[in-house]
Amino acid sequence: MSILIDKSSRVLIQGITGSTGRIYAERMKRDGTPLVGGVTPGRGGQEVAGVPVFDTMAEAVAATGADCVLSAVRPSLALDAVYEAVSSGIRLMVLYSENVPVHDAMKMCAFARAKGVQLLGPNSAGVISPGKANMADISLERTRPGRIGIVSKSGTLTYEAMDTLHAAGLGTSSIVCLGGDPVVGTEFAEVLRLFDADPDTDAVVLIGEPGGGMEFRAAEAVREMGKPVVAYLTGRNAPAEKRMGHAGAVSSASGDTSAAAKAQVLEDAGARIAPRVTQIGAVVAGLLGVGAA
Amino acid sequence: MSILIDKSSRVLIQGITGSTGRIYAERMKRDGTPLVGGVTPGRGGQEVAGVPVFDTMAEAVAATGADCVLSAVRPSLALDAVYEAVSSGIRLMVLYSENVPVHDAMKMCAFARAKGVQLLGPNSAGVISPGKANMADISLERTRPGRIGIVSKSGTLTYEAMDTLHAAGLGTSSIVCLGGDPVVGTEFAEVLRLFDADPDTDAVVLIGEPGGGMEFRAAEAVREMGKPVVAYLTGRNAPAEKRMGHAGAVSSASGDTSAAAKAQVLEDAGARIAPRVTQIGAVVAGLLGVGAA
Amino acid sequence: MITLLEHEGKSLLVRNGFAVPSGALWPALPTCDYPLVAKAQVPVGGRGKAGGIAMVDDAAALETEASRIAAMQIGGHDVRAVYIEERIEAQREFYVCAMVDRDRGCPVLIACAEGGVEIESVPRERIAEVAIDPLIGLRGYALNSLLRGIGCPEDLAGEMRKVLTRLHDALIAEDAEQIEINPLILDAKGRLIAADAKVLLDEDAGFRHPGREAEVGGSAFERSARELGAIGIELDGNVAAMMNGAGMTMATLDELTALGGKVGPLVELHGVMTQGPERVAEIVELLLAQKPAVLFCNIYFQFRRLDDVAEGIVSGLKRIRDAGGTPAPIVVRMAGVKEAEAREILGAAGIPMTDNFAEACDLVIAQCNHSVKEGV
Amino acid sequence: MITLLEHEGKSLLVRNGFAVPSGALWPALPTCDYPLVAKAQVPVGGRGKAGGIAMVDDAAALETEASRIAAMQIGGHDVRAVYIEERIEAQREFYVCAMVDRDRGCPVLIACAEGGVEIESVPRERIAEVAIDPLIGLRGYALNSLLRGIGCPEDLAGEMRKVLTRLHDALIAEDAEQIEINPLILDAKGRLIAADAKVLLDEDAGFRHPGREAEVGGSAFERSARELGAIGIELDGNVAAMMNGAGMTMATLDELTALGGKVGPLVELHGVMTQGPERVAEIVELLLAQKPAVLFCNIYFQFRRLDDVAEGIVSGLKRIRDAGGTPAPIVVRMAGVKEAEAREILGAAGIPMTDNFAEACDLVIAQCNHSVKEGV
Repeated sequence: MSILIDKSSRVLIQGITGSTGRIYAERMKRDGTPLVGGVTPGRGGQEVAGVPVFDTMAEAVAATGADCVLSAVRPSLALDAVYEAVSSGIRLMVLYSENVPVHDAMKMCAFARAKGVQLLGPNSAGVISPGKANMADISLERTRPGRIGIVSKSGTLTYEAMDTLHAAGLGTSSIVCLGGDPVVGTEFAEVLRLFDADPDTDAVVLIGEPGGGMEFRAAEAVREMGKPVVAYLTGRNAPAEKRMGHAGAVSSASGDTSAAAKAQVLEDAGARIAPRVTQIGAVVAGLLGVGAA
Repeated sequence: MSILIDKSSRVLIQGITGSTGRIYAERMKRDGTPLVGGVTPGRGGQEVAGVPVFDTMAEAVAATGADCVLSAVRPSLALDAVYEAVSSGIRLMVLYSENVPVHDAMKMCAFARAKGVQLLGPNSAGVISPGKANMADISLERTRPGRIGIVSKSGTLTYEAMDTLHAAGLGTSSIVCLGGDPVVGTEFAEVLRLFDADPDTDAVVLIGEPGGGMEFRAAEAVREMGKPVVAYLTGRNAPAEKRMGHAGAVSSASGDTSAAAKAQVLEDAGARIAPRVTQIGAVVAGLLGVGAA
Repeated sequence: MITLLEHEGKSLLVRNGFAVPSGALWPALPTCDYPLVAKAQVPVGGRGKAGGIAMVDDAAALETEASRIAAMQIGGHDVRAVYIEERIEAQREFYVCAMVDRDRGCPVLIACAEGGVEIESVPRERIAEVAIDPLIGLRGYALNSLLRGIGCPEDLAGEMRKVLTRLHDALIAEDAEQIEINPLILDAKGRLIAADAKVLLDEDAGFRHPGREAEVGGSAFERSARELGAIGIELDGNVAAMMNGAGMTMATLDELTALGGKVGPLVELHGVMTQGPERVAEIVELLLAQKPAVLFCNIYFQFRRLDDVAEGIVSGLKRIRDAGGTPAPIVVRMAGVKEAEAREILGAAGIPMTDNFAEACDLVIAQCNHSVKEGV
Repeated sequence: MITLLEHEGKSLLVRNGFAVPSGALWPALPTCDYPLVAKAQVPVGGRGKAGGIAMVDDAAALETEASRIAAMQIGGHDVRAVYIEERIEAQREFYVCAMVDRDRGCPVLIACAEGGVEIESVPRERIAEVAIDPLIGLRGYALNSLLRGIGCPEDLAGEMRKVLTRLHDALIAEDAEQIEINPLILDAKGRLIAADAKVLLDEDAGFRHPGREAEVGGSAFERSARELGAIGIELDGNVAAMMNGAGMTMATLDELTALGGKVGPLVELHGVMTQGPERVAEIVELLLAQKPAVLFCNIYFQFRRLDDVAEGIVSGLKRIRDAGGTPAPIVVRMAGVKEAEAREILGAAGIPMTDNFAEACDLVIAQCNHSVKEGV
């Protein structure tokens, strides 16, 4: 098993005829990801990487039975892309696009949540279940199938975490990147609960950062979980988060949202803290009593 | 048991200081319905029928832990009433108001669905679980607790159906009125599935009418149900439904939506048809092999 | 539901940003030159086939045709007015429509490259349709899908997008059930012009649109019922009936029909109960004025009060007698709130009452057969 | 994020329907009479305490004060302009603000009956706040709740409702992160006037707002990085570093700090990789121009190509040497796409490369210690 995607997923790429879309399509085909089609308005009937291109998400879903979509459209089209994808009946969406306006992000996240669609992003590096399906900005050849889940705000640090797990003799069940933007569609807590219910995941690595309250809500999930969680918080030495003028201080999300404060709350909830990114694998291995710790 | 509401529900009345609101409040208190408060903006701090009045739904929910609300506001306020109630975190809403504009109905139903709130109405006679809780336009003294569920588009025919069940020696577990308007928040199919899962319901009476496609979707639910369904379709002799000009004919909901056509589809799906409203109780009793059939 | 006449619909379109041909209500004339067209203003379709539309090339023809059309009746409706309009040469004709899909619970936009004909005659696969989620409104991707669906040429796409957006926005802004433009014509200058307008408005949204009032349609009986706050349905039967609730009204019709009765006219009390017993009396008078063989009152209240209805019935019958009339026999079935009080009021006036629907129907049929035999 | 100056913020308010005092940028003057007020235009708060606001009652005082303010520096910023404004007597002062709550993922409206003071100094329970669901927008019940929350008097409710509605609508229409009005004053005529404006705009929404461009703030180094399409962070250290991704940038800072290193300046490549190797070369030049003890390149690409980065590094170093400079030692850690190609390119230029983050950090620290010992 794994979470969110696997061999039975049916994947579309929105914007498949664009340069990023084509790279993803070729890679998915090469990696054995169940890519079933793509969407670019006005390009219906063409083919990319051997899969059909459709004009609309609705047509693509009807013709292919797709349930997942990776979207690589330009930021000005991202809101419409999410609205269209969510309305088409898919179950999971990765929005790879970055520099999406925050008002658009708020709207798309609210709509996806309203319709019960799991939206990763905007600015998400995606999700991969190694050896099964890859909807991520992560090369299959750099992954190793295994029993550790990763959920992360940062794409690049996910690569680092994977490498440290591999070095410790461990591999991953699924890797989920929530997206680097402040407003994203999916929370740590939701993904933690999915991993907790996944029979093929033994432990979860959480990679958080300063700002916002998502890690605090994650701590509540950690408290209820049966599986161990190892948390790494980046930005311990980051210059203090820029505050949005005076009003920021009175809005509800105030309080200490530094990496150190978050690490403390997660530790209090029962998570093991990896003090440095390069030590994540060793901490997990130590915790599980396996591998080359 | 029962569905949607019972003794553990915590009920609010929106518009509790209005004339309809007060009548409902007094009746709920008299009937033993767990009424915990009411909402009228600007009347916070007052009392009606011995329960506190709050200015906003959010305050009322926070102070009382309410999970259900009956709304009796004027039609021009209905949309805001639903938005506010749905946003406050309640689980079930009865919108008693009638003559709600159809555009408002579409918006409120979409929003309630998006947030996972069960909205009965607009123009719903409500829901009652006899002997447990009463959020309906139905007098407790005219009900008899029992093991038959009723789900109906029509308030008045619900009373008739109850009486015929009582005459046949049967009573009801819960009675659910979807609302007489064309656009309502909850479908037959959803309520049928709830009754199917309710251990204290043995059979379900469905009261439908001409127009729309809700009864066809109900037939799909009937097909999957373990419990018997008795359907009565009113309007067999009604003058043909007024069509909305030419466009009505090309829109998706076309086809024969007469009472006879619906009865046929429901019968094909396994429902027993009660040919006349006065025979509903006898048909149910005959089907269950009980009572004075 | 409020049905606008063509010229009213076009005023609505104009205030929502659409282009329409110049026009005026005869005897006024539009400011443009001949050729013109004279069109009957009626709240039903089919006026073209009925001869309600005439091409007029000069003043003489206009007067002749307008006078002729003004005197017509179309689909049972007197022509209300004659609309004189600029005649525009169409390069192409489209069909566009925004409407409320009550079954799906959302607005839909419909478009077709074949306009100017009855849309029912166009094969379904040539009609493009999108449903609009009320949570997000009309979005670019939906517009694009419509444009592709009708094969809209590239140079017309911008204008067509504006027209469809206006159509959607007008549906919402006007609380309309439907705004249909057929044909939407492309003129020689490349403009898209609404050459007809079929607009249905939601009367429940009147509070947002000061001055919006439902025009009372239907037969004289139906209009009278409506003026009393009730819903009247004229059917060709001899059993008059008064019920509460649409479901009960239909069920009563079904029940009596199943027993061999011929039902009509009917009244569904609807908002009448907020107006007090005297309003009920007026309904009783109205029903009895239709000279039925029997009047059936079938009321079940669990919230409103039956004693109000009983008083109304007694008062209605008294009014008729006071005016020297002889009311038809009456069968009363009432159940619910203040049932005992209602029975007492009726009993004092010599009117029996039952609380049993089936029994009451049998009584109605028996009374009906008796009345007919007696030649009442 | 784009921070508007007060007078820019007020222009935005005016085009969104707000009333503001008459004002002009000195040496121009507003059309109203004295008394006036002269206000420093700086993108930071605290100008009042710093002496950046002066009441002026005549032309002589105005010239004196405006000249004085124009020459000031406030919170590290040169005063950009002096705004001369009508002085309005306030009956009451309110605080109102619309902002994006990034954590809850929705807009919020905040209001307080105590305006004109720092909102942080007001007890939390006196501040009214509502979160706005993006699916339904600002609704009447939310407005009512705000009005009650600040105890808005009945006769002001209509105006206050309009102000709050405009504030919300402007937040959306302008793609703003925040629009704060403090104080919102009630003048003698009962009008609500925005006496100050703190506006933050979302630069990612520039495509919807032609002409909107982020003003490049920060230090000279940070501005240069920004002009190259990267994000520069000036920190007081001697290890320059170039990373991809915000997470990686923070982690590299953490890792080196944990090993005792002093990090800064930093560059996060951000959008640079779409610009080709020569842009990377410019980043390398910029970082080395800060005279660090060592330059650390820590890049992990799984989508973009490392060979582009390698070429950029080689080119940047060559440029410095061609210009007669001596670049600081460089430690390169790269992993991912085209890793072998990158290693080859760097190797040909005599630059070693590792794919191991931890090992690279150790090298950086060692090199740093060595450089410092050598006095480089």
